[in-house]
Order: sequence, then C-alpha cells, then structure tokens
Amino acid sequence: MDPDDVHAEGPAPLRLRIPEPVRAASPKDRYTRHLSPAGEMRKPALDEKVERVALMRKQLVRVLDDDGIAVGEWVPDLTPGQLRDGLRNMMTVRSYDARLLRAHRQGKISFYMQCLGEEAIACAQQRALLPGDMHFPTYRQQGLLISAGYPMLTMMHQVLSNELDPLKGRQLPVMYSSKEHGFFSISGNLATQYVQAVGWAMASALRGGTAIASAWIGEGASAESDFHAALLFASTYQAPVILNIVNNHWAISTPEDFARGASATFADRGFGFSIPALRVDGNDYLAVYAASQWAAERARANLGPTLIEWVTLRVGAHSTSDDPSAYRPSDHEDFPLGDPIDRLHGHLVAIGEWDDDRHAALSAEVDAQVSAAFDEADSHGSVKSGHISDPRTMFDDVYAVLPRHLLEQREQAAG
Amino acid sequence: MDPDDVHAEGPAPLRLRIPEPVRAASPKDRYTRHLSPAGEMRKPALDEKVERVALMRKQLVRVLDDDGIAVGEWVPDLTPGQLRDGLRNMMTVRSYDARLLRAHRQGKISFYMQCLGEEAIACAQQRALLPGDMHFPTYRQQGLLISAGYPMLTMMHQVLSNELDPLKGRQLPVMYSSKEHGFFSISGNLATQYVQAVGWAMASALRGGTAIASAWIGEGASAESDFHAALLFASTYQAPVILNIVNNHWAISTPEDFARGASATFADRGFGFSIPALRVDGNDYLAVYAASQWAAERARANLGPTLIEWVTLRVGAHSTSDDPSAYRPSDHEDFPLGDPIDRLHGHLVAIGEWDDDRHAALSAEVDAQVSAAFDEADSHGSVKSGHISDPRTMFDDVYAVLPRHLLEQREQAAG
Amino acid sequence: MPSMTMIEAIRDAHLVAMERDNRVVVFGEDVGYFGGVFRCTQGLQARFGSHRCFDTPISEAGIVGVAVGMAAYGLRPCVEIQFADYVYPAYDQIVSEAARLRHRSAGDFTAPLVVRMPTGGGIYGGQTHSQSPEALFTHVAGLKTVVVSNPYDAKGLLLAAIEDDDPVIFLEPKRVYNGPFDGHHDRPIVPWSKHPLGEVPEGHYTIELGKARVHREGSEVTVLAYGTLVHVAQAAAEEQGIDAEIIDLRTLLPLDVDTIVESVVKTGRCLVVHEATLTSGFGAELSATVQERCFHHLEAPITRVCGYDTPYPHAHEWSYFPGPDRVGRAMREVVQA
Amino acid sequence: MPSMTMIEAIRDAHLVAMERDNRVVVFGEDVGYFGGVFRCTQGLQARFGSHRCFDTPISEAGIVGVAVGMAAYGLRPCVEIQFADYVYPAYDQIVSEAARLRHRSAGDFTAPLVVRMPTGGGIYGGQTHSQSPEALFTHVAGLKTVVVSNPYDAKGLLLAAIEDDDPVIFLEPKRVYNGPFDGHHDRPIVPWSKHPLGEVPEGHYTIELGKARVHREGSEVTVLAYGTLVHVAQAAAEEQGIDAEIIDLRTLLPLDVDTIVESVVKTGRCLVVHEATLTSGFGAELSATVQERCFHHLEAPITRVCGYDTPYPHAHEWSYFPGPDRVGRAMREVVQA
Ligand SMILES: Cc1ncc(C[n+]2csc(CCOP(=O)(O)OP(=O)(O)O)c2C)c(N)n1
Ligand SMILES: Cc1ncc(C[n+]2csc(CCOP(=O)(O)OP(=O)(O)O)c2C)c(N)n1
Ligand SMILES: [Mg+2]
Ligand SMILES: [Mg+2]
Repeated sequence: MDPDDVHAEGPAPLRLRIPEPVRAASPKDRYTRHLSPAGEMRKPALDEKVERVALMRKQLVRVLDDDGIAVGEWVPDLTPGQLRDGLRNMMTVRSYDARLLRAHRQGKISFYMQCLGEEAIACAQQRALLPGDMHFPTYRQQGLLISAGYPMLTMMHQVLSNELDPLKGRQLPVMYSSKEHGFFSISGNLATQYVQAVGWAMASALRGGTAIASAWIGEGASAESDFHAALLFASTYQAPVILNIVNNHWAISTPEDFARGASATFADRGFGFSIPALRVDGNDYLAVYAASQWAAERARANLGPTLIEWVTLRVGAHSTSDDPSAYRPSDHEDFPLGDPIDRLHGHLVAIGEWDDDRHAALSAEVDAQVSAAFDEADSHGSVKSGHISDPRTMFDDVYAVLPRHLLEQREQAAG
Repeated sequence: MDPDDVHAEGPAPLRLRIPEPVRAASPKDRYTRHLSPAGEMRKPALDEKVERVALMRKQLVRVLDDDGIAVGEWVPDLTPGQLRDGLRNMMTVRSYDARLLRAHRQGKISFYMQCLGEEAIACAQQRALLPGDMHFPTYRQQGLLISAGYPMLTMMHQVLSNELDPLKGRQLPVMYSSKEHGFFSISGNLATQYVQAVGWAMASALRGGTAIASAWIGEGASAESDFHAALLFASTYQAPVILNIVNNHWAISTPEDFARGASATFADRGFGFSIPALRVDGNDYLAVYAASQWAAERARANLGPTLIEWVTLRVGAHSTSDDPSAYRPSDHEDFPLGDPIDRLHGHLVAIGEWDDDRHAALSAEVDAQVSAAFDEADSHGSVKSGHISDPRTMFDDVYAVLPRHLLEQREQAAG
Repeated sequence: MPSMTMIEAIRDAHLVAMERDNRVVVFGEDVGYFGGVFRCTQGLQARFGSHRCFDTPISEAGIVGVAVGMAAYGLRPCVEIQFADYVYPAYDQIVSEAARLRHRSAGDFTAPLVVRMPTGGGIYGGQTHSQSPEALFTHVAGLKTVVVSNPYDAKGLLLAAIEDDDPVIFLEPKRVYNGPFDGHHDRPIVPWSKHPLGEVPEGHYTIELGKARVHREGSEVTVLAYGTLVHVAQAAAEEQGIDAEIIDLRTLLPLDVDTIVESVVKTGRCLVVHEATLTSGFGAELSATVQERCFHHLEAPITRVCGYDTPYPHAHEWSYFPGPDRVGRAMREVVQA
Repeated sequence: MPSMTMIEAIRDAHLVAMERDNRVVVFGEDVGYFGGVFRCTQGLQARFGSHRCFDTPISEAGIVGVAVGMAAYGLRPCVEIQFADYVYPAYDQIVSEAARLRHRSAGDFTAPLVVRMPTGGGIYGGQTHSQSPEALFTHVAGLKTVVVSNPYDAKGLLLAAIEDDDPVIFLEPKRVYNGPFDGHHDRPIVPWSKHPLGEVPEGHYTIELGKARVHREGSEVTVLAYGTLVHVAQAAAEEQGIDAEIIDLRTLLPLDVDTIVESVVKTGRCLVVHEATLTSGFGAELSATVQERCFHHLEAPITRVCGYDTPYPHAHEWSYFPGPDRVGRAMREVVQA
C-alpha cells in the first residue's frame, strides 16, 4: 500500500507545522513575549497550591522598573553591600569572558563559551543558596564559580589546559568542576546533569541532610529526554531541587520555538508534573535572587522542587566555533530586557549607593584583576603552546586504581 | 566532606517522599479519584483553547449513567447495530483472553497477557478511527485487532508460536503485528512506540496524507523518556496523533502514583506541552468512542495532537508470570467503574435494543467461535509441543537480503 | 554452610551490604515493596525501610541518572534494571556519565554505583527478555563488567562490586538463578542445593574483581566462558570426553589475562563461548587477546561459539542458544585440529 | 569531474537522493535553516522546502524515534546526530527498534533509515566531540555500519545507504571532512582538491554496501583500516618504507571477508588499526575473524593499534590518537616478527 494512496479521496490533506518563528518578519517582542511590568506579579506563599501558581504562568517576576527602582512583593532583602558584590561578580564574569575570547582570537586556547547577557542568573542564584548546596551547571554558569570565590586563575588554567589545569587537560575549556565550591563537573552531553541533580537532592533528603541541589539546563536542551526523568523523579519523590531552565532563546542556530513546541512558556513543563514554576526576568539581579531564594526555601522546607524559567537572551555566539550571522536576524536587539549589569548599576545609583566614579573605578579594578590573572595563567603556557601535563596522566582516574591493561597501555604510550 | 556533616546545625533535616498510597489503609476511591457524574463534563469545541480544556483537568468524560442511560454532550452518534457490534467485540476479546489463559494453564503456550476490564478502550477507539490510520499499541490492545476483523485464528497461531504463526515464532505471545489492520508491531520495550507513532503521523502530514496515528502507552510506561520525546515532537510539529495513556492503576507491582508523581492526573502531562488532554472513563464504551472521535477529528482537521487518559483498572494479573496477591490489597474491587461489557449491555437493554436471551445467545456464539478457533489453532501444535517453523527461518528478515555472515551461520545451524 | 539459590545469594549480598554500610541504597522497578520480579531484593524494604530500598517509576534513564547524582553525593546506589534488554534507555547515563565522571573531573566527583540486571535467554522470553549486552559495556573505558555463574560467586562479587569505587555493571544470567543450567533444556535442572557452588557463607566476604576462576582443570583445550556457558561447557566437555580446562572469567573488565594466558600456553588450544551475538561480541576481544599473547603456542585456530547474529527468537531459542551439542562439536574440532 | 570536499560530497549525495526520491526527508539539530554545524545539509531546506529538510528539538531519541515511525510509514529519513558522542540517547531506538523491526514483524514493517554522525577526534573536541562508537553498532544484528574515508566514497556510500532497505549507521570521521588527514597534525593538511578521491562524479552513483576497497596494494603486510586511519596507515607505510596492502573496509557490517582473507593469505601478516578504544573495539572482531580464517597463513601475530582505553582527552589528543608513528612502529614490528 502506497502511503499516499490512503484516503485518496475524503478529508483535506494534513499539514505539518514546522516552526518558522523568529526568522520571519521582525516582531518587536520576539524575545520578550508575555512581559509583565516590574512589581506586577504577586509572590505566592511557599506552600501555595500549584494550581494557583499555574495561573501566573504567563507572568514574569520582575523587580527593577525602568527607573531602577525595586518594586513589588518580590523585592529581596539585600543590603547595598550585597548588591555591590553582585555587581562586582557580574562585571568580573563579563571581563573574564572578554579576556578569554581575546585569548581565543590570539590562538592561545582551543575553544571558549561566553555567557554575555546571562551574568545575573548564575551570579544571583549562587548568592541565594548556601555553602554545601550543589549546582549541576551547564557551560554558561561561570558566574556560579566566580561568585563562589573559586580562583579565577584556576579557571584560566583549565581553559588554557596547561600544566596547572586541575582537570589535567582532559576536558574542553570551560568544563570546570569544583565540589568544594558546589559546582558539579560539566559533562558536555546536554541534559544528563539535570536528573543527576535530582538524584543528589534525593540523596540529601534520604540521609536527612539539609543541602539542596540546583539543576541547570538551556531551553534547547530541555527537549532532551533526561529532562523528563528529572521532572518526574523530582515530582514523585518531592526532591529538594531547583530546576532552572535558562531560556536565552537560542540553541546554536535553533530558535526556542522548537524546544517549546506549542506551549506558551517553558515554565508550563513544570505544571505538567504539578511542580510550581516561575518565569523570571533573568536580566534582573534582584528578581533572580528573590526567585532563587523562594525556590530554595521551598526545597529546604520539604515543599519539593521548583522550576524556574529564566528569560534572557544569548547575546553572543554560541561558542567560538559558531557564527550567528548565518542564522540570526540582524535587526535583533542585544538586550531587549536591558543589560543586567547596567540595570543593577542603575538601581544602586537610584538608591544612592553608587555613582559613575565608583563604577569606573570598579570596572578598572576588575579588568586589572582579570588581566593579571590571565597573564599569570598564560605564563604557564597552554595546549596551543604545548605546555600541557604529562600525557601519561590521561590513564589516571579512568578507574580509582589503574588496572593492568591501562598500566600496559601507559607503558606503550611512553615507549 | 562527609555529606552528613553538611549543615550539621541549622534548618530541619530534609525528608524524601516515597509514595505509599494504595497499599496503605483502604480508601474507597483508590481507583476512582476525581470522578465526575455521567454527562457532567462539557464537550469543548474541536479548536477550544487549550487553557480552557485544562480547566477540566480533574473532570472525567462519562456518558453512561448508573441506569445505563447515555447522557450529556459527549453522547456519540452510534446506531444500535454499531453498539451491538461493540458488545460482540468486547465479549469476543474477553472470551479470547479466557481461552488463552486456560491454554497457558494447560501448558500449551509459554506466556500470555490479558486485558480484562480494559476491553472497551481498544474496541471503541478502533471503531472511532478509519481504515488506513495506524495504531502503535502496547500488549493490552488485542481489542484493536479483534475489532478490526483480524482473524482470531491467526492471532492464536501467533500466541501458540506454531508453524502458522505469521511472525514465525520470533516474538513473545501477544506481540502481534498487522500493517493491513492498522496495528503496528508490538515491541516489548515500553514506550518506544509512542514517539514512533508521532513520527508516523508526521510522515502522513509531511506527505499531505489524511491518515492519522494513535499512540498507546500504559500509565506506568509514561515515566519512560520516550514519552517526553513523543509529546514534544507532537507539540512542536502539531502532529495528527492521538496520545493514549491507559491508566489501569498498576504497572506490575507498582501503583500509578510512582509514574504520576505529584500530579493530580496523567492528563496533566499534556498541558505541560499545551496539548489538549481529556480524562475519560475507560470502562464506558460510549465515552471511549466519543472521546476518540473528538481527538481523531481534531487530528484530521490539522488541529494537532490530543492526549487522552483512560481511567480503568487492570483486573487481572500483569501477565501469566505475575501473581498480584503478593502486592495488591485484597479488598480492592475489580470493577470500581463497572464492567465495560455489563455497562454496554445495560445500555442496550435500557434503550430496548437488547435482552438477556439475546445476550446469552451472543455469549454462547462468541465462546463457540473462540473455542473452534482455538481447537483449529491448537491442531497445528505450539512451541510447547515443538510444532514450530523451521529454525533456519530465524535468519530471515534480519536484513532485507541475507548477508554473507548470516548465510554462513545458517549453514552451521543446519549442520 | 547454608545452601542458597543464586537469587538468595544476591539477596543476601544486599542484606550484608546494607547492614554494614548505611550509604548503600537499593532501588528500581518493582524492587521495593514487591522485591523485584525475580525477587532478588525481597524483604529489603521491610527490613531497612523505604528510604533504603524503594520502587521507582519505569524509567531506566531516571534510575541510573539519579543513581549517578546519589553516588556523587556520597551514597552507594545499587540499582536493578528489570531485564538487561531494557538497559538502553539508561545507556547514555552509564556510558557518558557514570563511566567518565571520575576521569573528567580528575577525581573531584566519582560514581561508585552498581547496575544489576538479569541477562540471557532460555525462559522463552523472546527478543526483549533474553539479551546479553556485556560487549556494549566492555568497550567503555571507566566501567567494570561482571558476569556471575553461581551463588557463591554472586554474593562475593556483588559485595565487591558495591564496595568498589567505580561503576560496575553486574550481569546475572537468569537461567542460572535456580541451578547450574547446562543447556539441556529438556532435562530437569539440578538445584543449587545439590551443587558445591550453592554453598554460600553467611556474613561478609568478597571476591576480587578482575580474577577469573578455573572451573575445571584440564589439558586438552582452554575454554573461556562466563555465566551460563560455564556450565554448558562443562557438560559439553564431559559428554565429549575431552579434558578441557574451563575458565569462568567472572569479571570481563578488567580481564584476568594471566589466568587465561597461563592456561592457553599449557593447552595450546582455545575455545571461546558466549550467548551474546557473535559479531563484535566479547568473544572477539578474548580471541584477539589470546592470539596476541599466545600466538606461538597456538596449535589450532581459536574458535568462537556464540549466539547467532539475529535477534533472540522466542520459539527457536534452543536453536539459537549455544548449547552443549554446538559447544561440544566445536570443542572436538579444536582439539582435533 | 568536479572536485569536492567530503562535506560537499555528502551534501551532494543528499541533493541527488532528495531529487530522485521525494520520500527522502532530512532532519536533525541545526540541520534545516542553518544546514548543520558541519554544513553537510546546507542549502537543502532552501531548495526542497521545510517539509523535506527541517530542524528538530535537541532530542536524539526523538529524532531517531520519529524517523523509525516515518520509515514505517514509507518515507526514507536520513537524519543527522550532531556528534557521534551524542547518539546514546537514541541508542535504544536504534538497537531495540530500528534494528529489529523487520525481524520482529516478519517483514510486515521495516525501518529503512540512515543515521549520519561525525566521529573521531583531532579537533580538540575533548571527550564529548571525539568518539568513534562503531563497535557499539556492529554488535547489533539488523544494522549496517558504514565508515567513510573520502569524498568519492562518501557520496556513493551515502546514496547506497539511503536507498538501502535496512537501517544504516553512517559514520563520518570529521578529521577527513576537508582533506586526507594522515595524522601529522603539525603539518598543513592536503585539500581534497589535490587528491584523486576528491574527484566526485556529478549525479547519481552508488557504492555497494559490504564491499571494501584496496586503498594501496602491497605484499608485506595487510593493514585493515577505515575512516581517517586509512590515510594514517598510508603515511605510516610510506614513512617506514613498508610495502603494505591497505584495505579501506568502508562497510564494517556486513564485512567484506573475501577481500580481507585474500589479502592476508597473500601477505601472511595483518595489522588492524582504529581510533576507537582498543578493548572490545571493532578491531577485536577483525582480529578474531582473520585469525579464524587465515590461521595457517599467519606468520606473525595480528596486531591492533587503537585508541587507548581512556576517554578521549582534550589536551592529549595527539598522544591518544593512533598516529603514523605508533602505526608505523607496529607495522614494522609485524613485518619483522
Ligand atoms: C546530547 C547532546 N546533543 C547535542 C549536543 C550539541 N550541542 C551543544 S550546545 C547545543 C545547544 C544547546 O542549547 P541550549 O540548551 O539552549 O543552551 P545554550 O547554548 O543556549 O546556553 C547543542 C545542540 C550536545 N552537547 N549534547
Ligand atoms: C523499557 C522497559 N522497561 C521495563 C519493562 C518491563 N515491564 C514490562 S510491562 C511493565 C509494566 C508496565 O506498566 P504500564 O505501562 O502501566 O502498563 P500495563 O501493564 O499496566 O498495561 C514493565 C515494568 C519493559 N518491558 N520495557
Ligand atoms: Mg539556549
Ligand atoms: Mg498500568
């Protein structure tokens, strides 16, 4: 039977919908659908019924208004000092990214991934959690490490893959790992870490611990099947975990529409499992902090998982291997929600805790720190200059104890 | 760092929720949560906004009331003759199952799976779809084949794995396949067929065909990751597919709560993808027909996928390898929603189209047919009596053309 | 010494491990309340509570995925995949994650976990209840792979696997759960209670991973086997009257090369048997290894007797299964070559 | 005859196939609008429309799962997995479904589909952009597995794969996309435009699956290779001044046993090379097969030179990669043994 002959006459032919969204025309709101004014969205009680939270599914948690004033129920309890720390962290991340992108152009490193525009998300959430909690990040949360005080120099050694790389040159640049700083080893395989985070949180709860886990995924990778396993196990066992989806609207060349499907928002996915879900302005440091804290408190109070869709935009290329001009509309705005650094800066100025001079000084200081760190790291060479660890170290850590066949292979490799 | 030392002081310890539902106490409604009276739930327009359908998520489509009267907006347009056909089909399925279970006890077959209590779902949906449509079933939709007029004798040959088995003894009993009858080959691996159904439906739409697909899964298997891929692709491409979840409340020994998690219903999963979802009384032939038809019409009108949770109960054991007395509360009721055959019988009597004599006659006729078919099938022997096809046929169909290494192996096997 | 079936021995290993180390948690489909479809975890939930042994949704990816997270936290998950045929949804979590976590994080995080699963045919299970996927794991650096053939080994190896700091794939041929099945499916099976390897010490003991066991000493030919095929090879040798040296590999990776080489150097002949499909099966690795290390001692070609390169057929499983006739015939040929 | 890179040849194969047969549909991550991260499908959407070539969500399981359904409907899906390292989420759909559909339904349903993926290291891709998983497919009955080494073959084999009635795993070593990379990573790469195998006929032609190609005739040793290693072996032979016969297997399953045996019978020596990890790699199968069929002709042990049994390390990839030095050294040893 030729499939085409089925129902040769009868109803109208079927059509498949192939999403062709962002690339078409040029809608003003292509990156900012369902935008709430700052302060509008109410803050539910920690144990609010999920059905009631679901009614807010197209709203967006926003705290900073256009004048830099923090408004509404979500305004977090942060001191000016804490806000300035946040600003410094974000500026450090941005400067760090810029320096390493330059290093790539200089041919010193093999690969790099920046998080331009997404700095607030990792930096603020890191601050809303506690030491001992564990993040299961993707490759765009360098802000977690920087905010946790992980030495930038060590990060650079990793990126340079030089002899001081704590991962011994085994991993692609930016695939950091630091248990001590609550940063789970980055995989490279998308989405796998999402369900692992749920497992880690389950373990903490099984043991009667108090630490919670935070899972990270891009909106594109939420299409992977492990996302389902993560939400399901989190829902079934009410694991103390934050399920972050960073919706930066692009997955390499693919617009978010492919992973979102017919849903209005990625937060909707949570409601399919009765997991309370928020949409949050990811470029608003205060909103990120407040929402992360709300989710963390829910987890710590044994109220189970929370899903958060962070609305933001991938400003730069996917990675140094990517050139977005081939697929991205050229008229798109880089910061439709505002630059997270500018917005926090504006807020600090608005509350009288910051001014342009201090900002310029901080900027210079941060750049100098990054620069000094890079010079120091660079002095140890890189994979490109051949200053890497002893090749025979690649046989270590495959197993806890080197088995016989790897001993033999190591000998051959040496010979 | 010993994980237990984390936050040695501070907040209260976390606890994991391990679902312990059905086995506890003995709630009257353990299998009938969120039950609507017959006729109560409204029938949405085919293109009703998914948000509005979602408001009905805890309701249940029911047509037959306790007196066997069909009530409400969902009453389907079925003639008495069609209803009597449905009754006959369900009775045939039940008789077929009973005969083969007996064959298993007699040591004639290696394995069997019945669908006791779930007959209406497959039988009525088969009738609501059209020739050319393709079902991607699990092992509990023998009703699809019987209602489609697939020869019962051939089914029995498959179950006996004898020389006339169209699958040449390769598959476990009940793992039928018939393209001609719109019945996709059953896998044995749970959930894999769910996304394949979406692919088949996508193909039909890509080609401008008119045939739709129907995907089947148990509530337990909806936990598998392929379920996510299926819903996502169906949502993204608006594939013309019906996504059935048969919630018979058990997955071998595991109550539905593990797969459902914190959600109130399995239909909720659909709303996570903006796929309209219905909960339907699966023991109500008329409701099944009506809901299937609604979903099929939506698909044919290019309105995309529909998810349907069929609420029913697995009355019998999971399979002939299973003894539910070890895990199932003994006080559970077999037909909390009523026996689908009795209910359709009652309806036909109520509308004056049936009586006990005709029922007894039909019952005897069906049993005689099944019995005769079994005797005929049995006369060709079975895997247990060694009457199987030539072992060398196992090398066929691994590839379209037998490659050299299999030729060699076939020769060895012969020698 | 108590006599146990392999199921009882596996259950006992869980008990001992959970008693000794409260980081050991056990879960999987139907594993908690019911105790597993093969009853290998029966009684554990009643004894240790539902926080130590529990049921999961039907999601192999989820089971292994959360196990990796738990292991990274510091627990020692020992999970069950209901049939080896259903491990593929979890394959990514095993291959890309568990196997490589230690290496990619330079030891910062580790994944000490055990993934148990019943393997092999012989119960009329058809193509989805009969597979032996060991070669799909032995190709993956970072995993250890164990296949058990008897109750004594099963308990000692499972305890070693749970205590091991690396992820271990633990394969249990279901056909030897209840006795040393020798491939004669038409004869009654000898129960483990009548077999010396059914005698299982109480309490704690381990068998080192990576050590083979000489199941039968002999001089004419070395037979490399594991799981059910150990007993099949023994039956074949006896029936053919061949003085075969049968090595039960027990751990496929790391492989006990010394024991193998010593034997082949002695016998000069080698037969490799397994139930999995022939092409790219673990037998290929065994054949290649023996050939590389014993080339000048070999008096005949190394021969493989394996499952055919087809899906495992339901009705024809005894034609598919490399039983004592096929193994015996090959053994004779190798000895006479 | 136009000269093409391997990327252009693959793109051209798609073009020809889609032109000839409107059942051919092409999809995958970034495959539609952008044309794939390696640009192998560039221009197809513009040419044939988004119903013939389209983007998908990032779900390898979904991509292959819907492809199986489409193939069962009657289409001929040719899908791309962005890197072979990411095929594991789709492994179940490939192994349990595509591979076995024809057999389990006795031909009632079939799954004629192609799963393309870039393999191999050498681009500083680290452990998740460098793998060569061919042995994980060759063990699976019902699949065919192809590895290409040059533009001419790539086009002819891809066309044959799309036209084949069975599921084909189509592996593209990314290091030879742009030239016959010989392992000398510190030297400029020769472009395909300067190589005879870069000459690719226009229009339709196929290369039969299951036929090897003698890449270089020789008498001293048979080298069994595929993908990038074909060119590495050639460089090694030239540098060592060894008259090696290099066989480019092209299709691993079904394997061209005749061509292999004929060569080994002639040379009496055999070297097997691949980039994938050694243990349980496809080299084991090759070694076992050669040993079984050429035992009495072998004058030296069959030797394997492969990737080490570790994850593919980012900074040390050139120590990991079996380059011309390692291959050359082994070649010399085999010839002198
Ligand atoms: C399993 C898997 N499939 C594909 C890839 C290739 N890949 C790397 S990043 C990426 C896009 C991810 O997009 P998204 O999740 O939105 O994260 P973003 O890059 O936007 O932060 C893809 C497809 C991968 N790393 N892993
Ligand atoms: C991938 C996979 N995992 C596990 C199994 C074993 N298994 C077979 S049926 C079953 C329970 C399925 O329950 P459900 O989906 O609710 O369907 P039901 O049997 O109730 O109709 C399980 C766990 C399988 N067949 N495939
Ligand atoms: Mg993104
Ligand atoms: Mg069920």
